[in-house]
Order: sequence, then structure tokens, then C-alpha cells
Amino acid sequence: MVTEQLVEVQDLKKYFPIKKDLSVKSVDNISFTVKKGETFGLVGESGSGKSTLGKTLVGLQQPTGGNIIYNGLDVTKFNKEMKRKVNKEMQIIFQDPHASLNPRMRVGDIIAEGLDAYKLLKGKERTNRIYQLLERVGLRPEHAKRYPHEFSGGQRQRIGIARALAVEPKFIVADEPISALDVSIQAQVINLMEDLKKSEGLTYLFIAHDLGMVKHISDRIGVMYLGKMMELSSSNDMFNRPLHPYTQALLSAIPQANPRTAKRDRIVLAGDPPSPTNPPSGCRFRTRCPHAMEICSHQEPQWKEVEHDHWTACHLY
Amino acid sequence: MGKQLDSTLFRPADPTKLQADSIQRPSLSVWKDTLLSIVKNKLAVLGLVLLLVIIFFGIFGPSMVPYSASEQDLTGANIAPSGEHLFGTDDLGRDMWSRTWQGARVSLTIGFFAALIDLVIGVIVGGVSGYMAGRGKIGDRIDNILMRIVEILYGIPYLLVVILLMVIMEPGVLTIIIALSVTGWVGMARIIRGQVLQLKEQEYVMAAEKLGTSHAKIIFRHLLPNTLGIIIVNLTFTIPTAIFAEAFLSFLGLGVQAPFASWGTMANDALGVILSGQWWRLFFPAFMISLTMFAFNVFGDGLQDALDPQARN
Amino acid sequence: MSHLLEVNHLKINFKTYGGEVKAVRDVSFHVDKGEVLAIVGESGSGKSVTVQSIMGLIPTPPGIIKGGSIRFQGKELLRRPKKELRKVKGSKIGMIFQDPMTSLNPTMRVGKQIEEGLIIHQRLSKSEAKKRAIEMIKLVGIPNPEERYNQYPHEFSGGMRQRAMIAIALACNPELLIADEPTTALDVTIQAQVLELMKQIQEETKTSIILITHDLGVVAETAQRVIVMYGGMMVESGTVFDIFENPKHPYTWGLLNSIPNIDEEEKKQLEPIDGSPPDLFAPPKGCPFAPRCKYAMEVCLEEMPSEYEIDGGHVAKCWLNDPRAPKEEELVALGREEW
Amino acid sequence: MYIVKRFLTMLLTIWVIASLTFVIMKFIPGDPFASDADVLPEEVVENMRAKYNLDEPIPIQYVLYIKNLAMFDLGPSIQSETRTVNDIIASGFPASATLGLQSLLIAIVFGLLLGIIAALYHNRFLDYVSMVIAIVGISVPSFILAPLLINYFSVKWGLLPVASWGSFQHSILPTLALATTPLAVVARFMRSSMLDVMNQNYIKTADAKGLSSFKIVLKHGIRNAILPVVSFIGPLFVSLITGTFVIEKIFAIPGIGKYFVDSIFNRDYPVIMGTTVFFSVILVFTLFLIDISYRLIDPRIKLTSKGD
Amino acid sequence: MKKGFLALVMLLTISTVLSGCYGGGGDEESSTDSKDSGEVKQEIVVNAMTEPPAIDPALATDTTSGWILDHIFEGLYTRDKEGNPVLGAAKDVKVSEDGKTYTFTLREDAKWSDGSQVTAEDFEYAWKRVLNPETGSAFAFYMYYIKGAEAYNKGNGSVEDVGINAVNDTTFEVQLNSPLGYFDSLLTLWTFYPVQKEAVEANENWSAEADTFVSNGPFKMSEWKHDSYVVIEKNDEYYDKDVVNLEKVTFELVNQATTYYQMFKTGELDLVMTLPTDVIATERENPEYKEVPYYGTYMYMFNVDKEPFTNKKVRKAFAMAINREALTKNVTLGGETPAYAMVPPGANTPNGDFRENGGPQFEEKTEDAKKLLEEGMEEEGWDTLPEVTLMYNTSENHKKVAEAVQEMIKKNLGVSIQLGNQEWGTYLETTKQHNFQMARMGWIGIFLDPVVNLDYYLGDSPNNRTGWVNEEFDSIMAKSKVEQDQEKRYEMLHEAEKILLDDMPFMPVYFYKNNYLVNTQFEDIVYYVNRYPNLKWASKSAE
Repeated sequence: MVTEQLVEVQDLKKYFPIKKDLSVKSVDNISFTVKKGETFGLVGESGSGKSTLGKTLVGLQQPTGGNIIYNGLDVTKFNKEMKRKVNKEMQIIFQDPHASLNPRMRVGDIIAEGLDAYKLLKGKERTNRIYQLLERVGLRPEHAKRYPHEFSGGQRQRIGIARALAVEPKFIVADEPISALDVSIQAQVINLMEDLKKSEGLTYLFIAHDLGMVKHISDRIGVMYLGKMMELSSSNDMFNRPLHPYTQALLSAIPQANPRTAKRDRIVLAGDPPSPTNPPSGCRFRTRCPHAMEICSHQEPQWKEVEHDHWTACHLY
Repeated sequence: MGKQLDSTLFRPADPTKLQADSIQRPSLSVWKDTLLSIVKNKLAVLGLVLLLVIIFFGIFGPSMVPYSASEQDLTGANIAPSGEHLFGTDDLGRDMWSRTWQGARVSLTIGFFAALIDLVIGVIVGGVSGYMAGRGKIGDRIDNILMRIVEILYGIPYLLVVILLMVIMEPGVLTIIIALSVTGWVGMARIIRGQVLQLKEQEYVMAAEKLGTSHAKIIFRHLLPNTLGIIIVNLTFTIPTAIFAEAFLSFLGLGVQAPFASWGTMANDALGVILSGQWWRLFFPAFMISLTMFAFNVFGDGLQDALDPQARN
Repeated sequence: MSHLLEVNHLKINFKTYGGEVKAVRDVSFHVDKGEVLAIVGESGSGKSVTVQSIMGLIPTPPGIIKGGSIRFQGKELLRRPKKELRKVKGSKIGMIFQDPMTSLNPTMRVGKQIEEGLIIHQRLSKSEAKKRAIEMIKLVGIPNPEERYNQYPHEFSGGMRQRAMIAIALACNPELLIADEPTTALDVTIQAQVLELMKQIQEETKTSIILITHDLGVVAETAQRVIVMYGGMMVESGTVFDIFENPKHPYTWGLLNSIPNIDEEEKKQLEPIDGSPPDLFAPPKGCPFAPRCKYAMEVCLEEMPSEYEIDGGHVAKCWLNDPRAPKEEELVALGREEW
Repeated sequence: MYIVKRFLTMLLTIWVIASLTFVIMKFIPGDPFASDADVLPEEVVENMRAKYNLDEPIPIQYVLYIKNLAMFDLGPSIQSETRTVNDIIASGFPASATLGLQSLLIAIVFGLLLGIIAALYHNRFLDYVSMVIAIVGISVPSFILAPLLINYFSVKWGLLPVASWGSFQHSILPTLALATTPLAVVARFMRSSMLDVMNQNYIKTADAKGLSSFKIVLKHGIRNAILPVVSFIGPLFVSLITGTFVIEKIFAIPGIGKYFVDSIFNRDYPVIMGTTVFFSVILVFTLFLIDISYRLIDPRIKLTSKGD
Repeated sequence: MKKGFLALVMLLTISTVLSGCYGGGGDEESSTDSKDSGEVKQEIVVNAMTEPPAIDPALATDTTSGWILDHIFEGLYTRDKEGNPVLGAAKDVKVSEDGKTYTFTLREDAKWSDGSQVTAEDFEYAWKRVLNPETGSAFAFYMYYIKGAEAYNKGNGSVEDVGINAVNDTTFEVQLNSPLGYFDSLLTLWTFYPVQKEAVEANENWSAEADTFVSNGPFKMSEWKHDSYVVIEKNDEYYDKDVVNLEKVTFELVNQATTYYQMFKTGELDLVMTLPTDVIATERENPEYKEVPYYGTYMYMFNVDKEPFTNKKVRKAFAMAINREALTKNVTLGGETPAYAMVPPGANTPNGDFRENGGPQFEEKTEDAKKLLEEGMEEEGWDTLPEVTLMYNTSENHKKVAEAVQEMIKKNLGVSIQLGNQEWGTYLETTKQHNFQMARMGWIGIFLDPVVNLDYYLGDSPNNRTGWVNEEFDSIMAKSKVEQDQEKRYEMLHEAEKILLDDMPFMPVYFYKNNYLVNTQFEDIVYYVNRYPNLKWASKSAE
């Protein structure tokens, strides 16, 4: 496995102000690294800030604080020109295949948008590249002339991938790329992404709430809850020995597609996640935690490496 | 299992026949799709046909008769519609047919250009405002300032502005067009802004931004084309509104200058016939106003339904 | 034998600008008292339309009921006058929808929304209805029921809204609960809560449930019997064990193979079903799944498959189950994958 | 806090509108003292200008004006020499407001009705009928509609008085003439809003509860559909109660709309300013009320948060 | 829903509460149902069109205010049924030898409507109030003939030096700068009406509302619902009350022609004027229809400083090229008479009507006009005539006339002219600034003397916007004003008019005519040629 870091996130913060003295801390002091060539899975429930984190990483959101180091260079300190260069190497795939393609543009032009913006290719070369990309994602060259609404969800998502691929990125944030797709299609996209990773030497940050898929595709996984990273480890470690009570509950909540084993005991968390505008003091999970202790309410747990390459933030450890 | 099937059919199919990802339907752009659904809307088609008829006569109507719109025959005034004068003559003995279609030119020109100016200013202001909103402090401030301007224009007495313009500029069709659009664009700007605000959050705009597409390209390739539907629907409502507003100005005596006559001025000049009975002098211009309003409105309604995916199921 | 609900040869079309779409093509199934029936299938497979037609929720036009029958407790629902149907809706059959965010009226207090059905069907007085509504809120596990009674949906979280929806559906003690993707829009932990709640209520009240979902995990955990739908057709039906352990339709295999197994240590390549769902405007002549099917035969492209009963209640609509069809080994030998 | 802030912005808006109006007014040529065809000796005009502070430099006039405005003194009218603008508004507004409210009531009640009917029978005959009625309503200019109404209802059939103001009977025709356009607009707004709402999931929920279509529309449809209509009713309300020149002129109603337009033609500066300020106060205040009522109808919007 | 419904209910309530505020006047029923009682109710409802801006002798400048003022006040002179000035509040007048000092003796039975005596002090107070610069009276200049008046009004003199003097309660003395041939006529103007000193001093805005009015005419103010109607009733304190028959006169204020015509048709109005042109043709046969000459001239002014009207021949060509008969008969339709001079008919001279004596000053001749135009163009060296724009102030009727004239000039002179219109306020400003070539104007003599009309074109007249200055004309006019011999005076005026029409800084189009529809039940309504109908002697008879 490659060990070189591609992206390093240091104390990243992204707050959204609502009014004076009040903001949603969508991403609050998060640090982790993504290694070159790996797939880093990011899971969490809605409102956990995982999507914001992804968008901040690729520069769609301005971080409130902290650093993003890409290939050893601090992107947050870049000037416009440098940013543009790095921008090309970091791309994003979106969740909603309906909203992510402009309904009034032909597929070919959508795919070539990056090529045009960076003025990479023109004329015949451009067309050939579009055809090549379409074929690469399992579509046909003649599809270039059609409009997005003529495609199914899975096909659109593949168009979205082709668009991102066009500028030959190194790092792709996949923001819940399969959650809007049908089960039978999800696997198509996942397989395609895995293929591409190998052939194009990509690195992924894969955001999802479907733990099964995350486990399947990721080398390492981070778990987020209310803007905080709760646990981080290799994919197998995470599923075999989840440390954080939240991760434990999350894993036990996955419905098993096996009628014989399905009816096992599960940890059902009480209540709903608190509002991110007003998160609980101390540990943010304590209000729903079955193991909550006195200390959890007034002290925020440390982010520590409990086992080798297995990090968590919990007072239990 | 009533049917007897040839057992040779039970062999693996030719893989080339299995085109899992093929698209059978002919390619349809969103525009064509919209067009198709308009055609299905009977009222909208009626509106469109009426408009085309009005425009046709506006262009060719006056030359179909031997009388010009301004030619007077004081002894032949107030003649009821007849074979000679299809729409009768007015109080100065001018041919109403010729005048009515001449009026169509003036009214439609005013309506069209006033709406166009509304559109251009509205799109620029609304677009910029919507696009800048949420883009840092400066962006928010630009949005804020533009929206305050819009709000204040709402409160400024429209008539005062119109009179001011009529005074500053030479009175005429152009002045009326400008006068109508001075505050007319406000509504358009608001609509466009709302649309842009909504569209901006669309992921394809984010994607474009991520791919390094320039602001101008984002506005012109992503934002505006997708507001176009709303814009066109709005145009179908602003054009008749402008025609109507000109008619109102005519009532105030601020309408187009003679010898030009819009339907509004013609109708206003002929109001007295309600009392005296030369109905044709009022009827034709008034009917034309109403017909045009009706045509534009049903067409616009149909367009709106066609562009609204929810109404389409 | 009398089933609680019996759907026979249901056919529903939709009129659109592009032409008439066959949304449900000859679907038959039944639900017995106290059982949980799951309907799985991807979007556009006709599963939602099928159950909505039970409740008379298909707007006509553009929907057209082409044929078939829906009998509930022995009485035909399809051709019943609207007024009669209303007596069944909400009182004998309750329904939960997919998106709890939009399925509650944003401008009406939650308590009132629960009460509505009670007041019409059970003719409860206002105070009685309120009492019952608060009971229901408590029943579905929402804390502070009195307070919540007076709140608006936007003051509820997503999970709580779905609980409120359940309370509405169950308020009149229906015999049948139709849950149309009740957990799809929810987070995993909340999904677990809601599923737990539904299970618990089902055990207590012995209400029959039709559960629509695309999540095979949810099916495995909650249902006794399963129907698999594709392209407006019911392609396979049977008990959960039939479906998960002895699937007889390539689509069902495909579905099972395209989800990762969490318990596996070694990573296996997923086996997706290639291609896209059929274009409903131009459906294939034969089996709707044929164009995506790895094992498709010439006959599949030409003729609609017949129904094959595998064993007691396990039915599959696929030519591969025909005795004339090649055996698995033969297909593999021809370069097709193993199933 | 919200209210205070809102109030301050309201004041600011009014001030800007007043100032802008002042500027525009000063740009329009013409002289309030030019009476019909008489041209007065310069000195006589001077005397009169002095009487209205018009001999002062414009900035001073502006300061004086704003100062008086702050004390709710809108000054004397130039045209109606013996009356103050406050008098004029006090006597003109009630008539305009009465007429406006009556029209608004008709427009809302019948407009909503038409809109609901059209939406419920979407793309069916009744939809077409309601929309044609609505569109015909906006298709006839009121300056034609009004004399026609008079001609039939009063002159030909002798049912109602022709014009002037004094009793309920007098207000019927102008109310009708005034209500047609807003009625049509309300109907169309309501239709599209209702169509939107009837496609919402919660309508399905209500249907699944076994509610009758009538109850669904009544209890779940209208209230939600009315929201966008409410935001439109605000400006409509303002434009109706502040008087409509055409209707007031044709029906000889002593309303403020007529005063306003006349004042512009007469260059009656104090009346122009006074009515503008009065209108903008009403406008701003109504928008504020609409905002609040919005929050009352829609529980999702809280008073504390920023709207829109 | 409940809240929405509540809002509707509230709206309903508000509107019904407000419905309580409809005007409040209940005078309509009285005017229409006269048949119930055996005796005819002596009441009339007339249309005054617009809200009288100021029913105050010092402030009124418009015909509507003047109409009401004429009924409720009476000056030293008033008019008889023929419109001739006769003594009113004064029973006697003495003029000094030099014609400069007038001494009036007031009637003892001249009473204010509150019963008190009309005194010379009241006159003195009223007149000085007009002249007081602070009053800002627009018509103060009509008093400039009085000694010291101009200086006081213009802020250069003191009130003590003004030649207005109440010698005692009934003796009132006025000193003029120079003799004035038509002073009696002038004194019928409302600016010279008295006001009651106490009433005015007690309330600065006494004339704003009906209840503070005190007046001395045949009628008194009884109700004034602003912008809606004014009601006056018979003044029982009036010395000549026996000739007054009407108990009540209601002036409705309906400005829209179609509307007031329709109101007349339904009997809501008994007298309307300025009929919609479209109905005149049919109404002319109606016994209710009445046409009365109006002492005014409708004309197009030429700007003599702007080409092509710098040339006299071009001006004449234009004037001669239109067909005034056709215009009045087919376009204006109101019975107007073609005008070939400045002074309209109606000014009586010892030898008869001034106009009749003067005769037409030019002739319409298409051929000659063409020739003149050619000559004029040759004189100026023009190959083509500079483009001409005819301006008029916005009005349906002016537009119609202008359009017809445009067509006539095109047909008869072969010249295409442009039309331009401006809203009145702007129009006055534009013409004042001399920014036109050819512009419409109308001039109505406020009192019946050719001087009023001819003064219009004095070189220093603020009304004269043509830029035309003719010293000979000015000097003749000046001389005529001090000429004591009436006959000579009129001769001079004829001479002046001739000079004016010879130079033609304007072209007359027609002399006005007022048209009325009057309920035939009314008798003895008096139609003056420069005022609205006087109702002093009017009465209503049973049908």
C-alpha cells in the first residue's frame, strides 16, 4: 500500500454564521490525512458535516480555519493562479444525478466543460476526448449529442464522473455518489469508480451514509458526528472492532440482507441527533450515548490513537 | 402457458441484441419537449394563433385598403362599418381598418420593446444581484444595494417619473417605451434574482465552478439558459401589461403622439361613443387590446404549465 | 381461503405527453392477516403505483386503471364509489409515505393531523380525539406527547415526523398498514428506530403490513413474504427464505449480488446488473429484464415469460425455469457467468 | 428587537422615497402658479412663491420639508389654496380605502374561488372556463369597462346611480370596475399555487386518511396555497386602497388617487410630496403587516429570523 | 384555515365600518323626486366639473371658484340679465372730474349672510387683503389700476398709500392711477368682492369649509364636501332676495365628460356643460341643448423668432390655408364660429358689437396662401420649408383639431407638419420659454372688453409668447386705456387689432362657444358670454 500523503487536513473548521454570535459549526477542528492512491471513506448521518467537509476540501467552500495541505503545499494560502491549478487536480462528484447536470446542455458539452475552461483541447481532439471519456464510463459516443434528461440516474452519474475525469484529476471527492441510485445501479458506479482508481491512479474521499458500500470501497474510514470526527481507522478494523459507542451503534443499525442472521440484537440509539446550531457540551454524542459518563458532559474527549492507526475521541479510552 | 413456443427459442440470445444502455427515443432537447407540451394545450395554441393573426394584420392590414391611416375625409366621418370601410371611419373620417392595424403596430411595438427593456435590465440586475448574493461581504453588499433600489423604485410614484421622462425627452413612442420600463423592470429583476438564487445552489453550477469555468460562462451557459423559461413566460405577461399601461397613459393624455395612434389612444379618444352609438370607433381598438391581452395571457399560461414539470406529471 | 387483501391482474397505465406508459402490468398478490409482505424493486418498477392504487390514490387522469381487481376483506375496492372507498381509507387501511418531510401538512399542528382520521371514521368528539391523538403520539415513542400535540411538523426532526406519520396511519387501528419506503429518507440510526417501532407495533396489534422498499436488508429483517418487481411486473415472489436463499429470477440474483456483504473479510468485486432500467415509454417486447439479463435467451426477447411455480407459493416469471431452457452449466460453458 | 430594526428600516425607506420624490419633482418643469392660460406678473408670482417657501434655495426647501414631515405636517396645498395636505388626505383617503377594501374583498373571495376551481379541475372544462373568465377580467381596460358598466346599469337599466359618492349604491359600480383586474390576478395566482399544493405529498397523506376531496382542499389545500397569494395581496392592497385614478375620475369619487394624479398635473408640490409619503408609509407598513401575517399563516417562519 | 377565515371576516368588518364614511351627503334624493309634493322644489343640481380650488375672492383665479363666488358674493357692481354691469352692493357712485376718483355709497340693506351690515370697511379690508403680498393673491394685478396698489403688492410701498378708503360705513372711495374706461366692468370681477372682516380675521382658513363662510350674495354657502359637491342655499339676508327663486343649488364636481353626460341622462344632474363632442351632433336636436358664445379665441401662436415663422408671409399663408368652416362644423362640432380676428363677439360698444363692427381681418384663400408661401420662401431663400411642429397641450379635442389642421395644411399648402403634445404644466413652461414654432393657445376675456383680448399681444405682456413686439400696437393700446371717449377708444382698439392681424404673430382658429344641456323645467337661467350660467333668477317649473 502506498504511504505517501496526498491530502492533509489540519484543524479544519467551517462555520456558517446564522446571526450575530451564532453559527453552525459544520466542520469543527478536524484533522486527518488521505494517502495517495487510497479510498478514504467518510460516514455520518445527515447534518454531521461530512458533505461540507468534502466541499471545503475541494475549495467549493472557504474554510473558516485550519489548513488543507495538498501534495505538501498549503492550498489555503494559495493565490488565485495556484488555486486554479490545484483545483483542476481536485474534482468532485455530486450526489444528485438530476441536479448535477445542466438540463439545457448536451452531454458532450457537459463533459467537455473542464476542457473548455482550461482550454485544454479543441475541435477534433476535444470530440475524440469526449468519446473516449464516454466509453470509459460505459456509455457510447453517440450519447454526446443527447440531453441529460434522456438518461437514467446511473447513466447520469457516469456522465458526472466523466466530466470530473476530463481534467485528469488526482483527487476526487465523491459526495454520496450512489445514495440516489437504485441498488442494482449502485454497484455499477462503485465498480466503475474502483476501475478508474486503478487505471487513472486516483485517490478518493468517498462520502456516504451507506456503511456497507463504504466498507466495500474504502481502505480507511472516518466517522463524523455533528461536525466532529469520532473515529478513524482502517476499514476492517472499524468493522471488526469499532471503538466509539456511536460507531458501534451505527454498525449495528445496518440491516442485514440475510433473513437468517438479520434478527440479531441491535443497539438502537435513543432520540435524534441534536441541532448542529446548539451542540451539546463536552462530547457531542453524550446525549444519545448508552455509555455516557459524568465527564462526557463537561470535557471534550481528546482525539487520540488508541490502537495502531485507529483513532477515536471518546472518554472510554 | 397457452401458447406453444418453439423450443429453439430457448437458446442464449445474441449478445448484440442486448443493448442494456441504449436509448431508443429520438433526441429531444428541453425546448422541443416544451414545445410539444404547449402544442397539447389548446388554449395556448389558440393564444399563439391569435397573436400571429394580429401580427400578420399589423404588418399587412393597412396596405390592404386604399386608405392610409392618416387620410381624413371630414365629410365622411363616423361611417359605420361597410364594404367600403370594413371597420367604419372615425370622427375625422379616417378609415378605422387602416388605423386599427396601424395601432397594432404602435401598441405591439411599445409592448414588445418595453418588455424587452424590462427584460434586459431585469435580467442584468436580478442576475447580478442573485449571483453576487452570498459571495462574501462585497457580494452581499451589491445584492443588498440592488435590492434596496428595487424596493425604493417600488415606492416612487410611477406617474411622476413618467411625466419627468416625457418632459426630459421628446414625447413619442420611444419615450413611452422608456417611461414604461423605468419601473417595469423591477418585477422582472425580482423574479430573475429568485431564480438565480435557486439555480446557484444547483450542483451543476458548483461543478462548473469546480471545473474552473469563468463567472461569465457560468452566468451565460448555466444560469441564464435555465431561467429562460421563466423569462419567456414573464415576457408573455409583461408585453400585454405594457400595452395596457400605455392605454392607461393614453387615458391620462400621456399616450403616443398624433399622428401615431395606439389602440389605447384610439380607445380613449372614442370613449364618447358609448353615449352616441358609433360603437365601431371604440369597439375595434378596445377589442384588439382585449384580444391581445387574452392571447398573450393564455399563451403565457400554457407556456408556464408546459415549463412546470409538476403540472405536467 | 380468504385473504385480507387480494390483488389480481392489476394493470395501470399513465398518460403522458410522450404516450401511454404501462406502469403496472398484470400484478397479482395477496396479504394475509398479521403478515408482513415486502415489495422490492427499483424506482419505476411500479411498486408504489401498485400500492397507491389500493388506496385509490392514483390520480385519474393521467392514471388509467386498465383492469384487474383489488379485494379487501372480500370486497372489491377498485370499482367502489369514492365515498365508499373513503370509509376504508384511513380506517381499515393506513398508509405511510416515503418522505416524512413533505408528507405532513406544514401549516397544521401535528396533533390535529392525527385527529382528522379519528374524527371522520370513529366520530370521536374533539376532546376524545385529542386524548386518542396524544395516546398515539406516546405509542409511537415521541416524548412529551402533550407538548408535541400542539407543535407543527417543522418543529419535529425527520425521525419524529415519520413516527407522527405512523401515528396518523395507525390512529384508527387499521387492519392493513401500507408503508411506502418508510425509512428511505432517514438516517441509519433513525431507520433502525423506525423499523423497531413498526415491528413492535406489528407484534402488538397483529396488523398486516405491506412494506415497500428497495433495501434488501430491510426486507430480510422485517418481512415474511417478498414480491420482487421489475418494469411494472412482478418477477418473483415467495417467502424471504425463498427469495434470499433460492432466488429463481436473474434480477433477484442480480440484486443480491450487487450489495456488498458486511461480514466478509475479503473484498469481492461487486456484480452489478448492467444497463439501465427499461424505458417505460418503449418497453421491450418480451421480458422487460431481458436486455440487461446475462442469461437472456431468444425467447426472452420475444415473449413475455410465463409464471412458474417453483414450490409452495414461490413463483418466478422467467423462461429459465422452463424445462426447455438450458441448464446453468450449459450457460456457463457458453461464456456466461455462474450464478 | 426585530420590530425595532424593522421599524428603522421602514423609516429609512420612507425617507429615501420622500427625498427621491422631492428631487424628481424639482426636475419636472412647470409652475404650480400657472393657472389656466393666465400668465401672472412676475411679482405676483413672487408673492405666492414666498407663501409656499418656494423662493428659498432648493436645499433649504428640502430641509424645511423634511422637518415638517417629521412633525407630520405635510403643508398647505397650492392648488386648493385654503386646504392643507393633511386635510386633503383625511378627506380623500376614506373614500379610496372603502372602495379599495370592497374591491379587495370581492377580488379575494371570487379570485380564490375561481383559482381553486380551476386548480381542482386542472386541464378540464371548468379550469378553462375559470381561466377565461379571469383573463377576460384583465383584458378590458378599466377606462372602457367603467363607462360601459354605467351605460348599462345606470343609463339603460336605471338600477344604480351613475357616479358621485355618498351611499353604498354609489360604490357598487366602481367596486366592480376596480375589482375585475385584481380578481383575475388573484385567481391565476391561486390556481398555480393550488396546483402546486395539490401535488404535494401531504395532500396524498390527507387523501389516505379518507378525507373527502372537499375537506382536503379546505383544510390542507387552501391554507398552504394561500401563502404565495398573501405576498401578492400586500402590494395589491396598497394599490387598491391608495386609490385608482381612472375609477375615481370616471365615477367622480373624492378619492386620494385622483388628488394625487391631479396634483402632479397641477404641480401641486406639497400634495405630490404629501401623498407620496403617505402612500409609501402605507406601502411599507403593509409589507410589514404582510410579513407578520405570513408568519402567522406559516408556522415555519419565525418572527426572529430574517425573512427571505 | 381558521386564521385565514378570520382575516376575511376582519376585512369584511373593516370595509363595512368604512362604508359608513361614504361622503355622508344625502342631497341626491331631493333633486330627483320633485313630483311627490304638489309644489315644485326649487332646487337645481349642476355640474361644476372640478373641485373649486379656492372659494375666496382674494384667492380664486379659476372659473369654477368664480362661478360659485358669483352666486354667493356680490361686489359694488353686479350684472343684469343681459350681462351689463349694474350697481350691486353700492347704490350710488360718483366719479371725479378727472375720472380718477370713484366714490361709492353702499346700500343700507346690503347684509352679510349672518345678518350684519356690509360696510365700506369690509370692502377696504377685502381689497387690501388682495393686495397684501402675504396673501399671495394671483389676481392682485387686476387692482394695479388703483393708486399705490402695485407698489404695495410688489413690496415697494405701504398699505397707507393705497388709494382704497372707507370714508364711513357706507362711503367707499377708490383712487385710480389714471381714468379707466371699463372700471365698472372690472368691478364685477370676484377679486373686487367684499369679505367680512371679522369672519376672515377670526379664521385664516375661513374659506376652507362651508360652516365658516359669511357672504353677501343671493346665495350662501351651506355645504362643501370636498371634491364631491358644493351646496349653496338662498340667502334670506340678501337685499334683492325676491328675485331669487331657487332654494338650493348643488354643484356636483364630476370631471369625466362621459360620466356627467350619463348623469344628466339619468336625471342626476340638471345642467351640464362642455359635452363630449361625440354626442353634440345628436343632442343638437334636443330642446335641452343650448349653445352660448363664449368670449374667447382659440388660436395657434407663431414663434416669430423661429424659422419659418420669422417670415410674415409664411405666417399668413398658414393662417389662410385652413378651412375654419369645415373645422368647426365637422371637427369641434360645438357650434364654435370661425375666427378671422382676435376679439371674439360679445364685447358691446356704443355702436354695437365690437366684432361685427370690425369684421373679418383676413380671408381663407388656398391659392393666395400657396402664393404667399412661395413668396415668403423666396424672400428667405429657402428651397424647402424648414420643418414645422405644431404643439398643443394634451387633450383629446386639441389633438383632434391639430390633426385636422395638419391634414388641411398638407392638402392646401403641400406642407407636412409634425404634431407634438405636452402635458399642460410642461406645455406652459415650454411655450413660456419660447421653445416652439407653432403652438395652440386659448384666451378668454375675464371681463367683456376688447382690451382684455388685445392686451394679450402687448410686447411686455407675459402672455405674449410669440416674441412679436410691435411698438405701434403697444402705443395705440396704451393710449386707448386713458382715452375717456368710448367711441374713440374703440376706434383705437380696432386699429390695434388691424395691426395685430396684419402682422399675424398668431392665427385665430375659432371663437369659443359653450354648450350646455339643461333640464327644460328650469327657466330664467342667464348665460353670460364669459362666465358660466348664472342662476340668480332661475326657477323650476312643474312639467
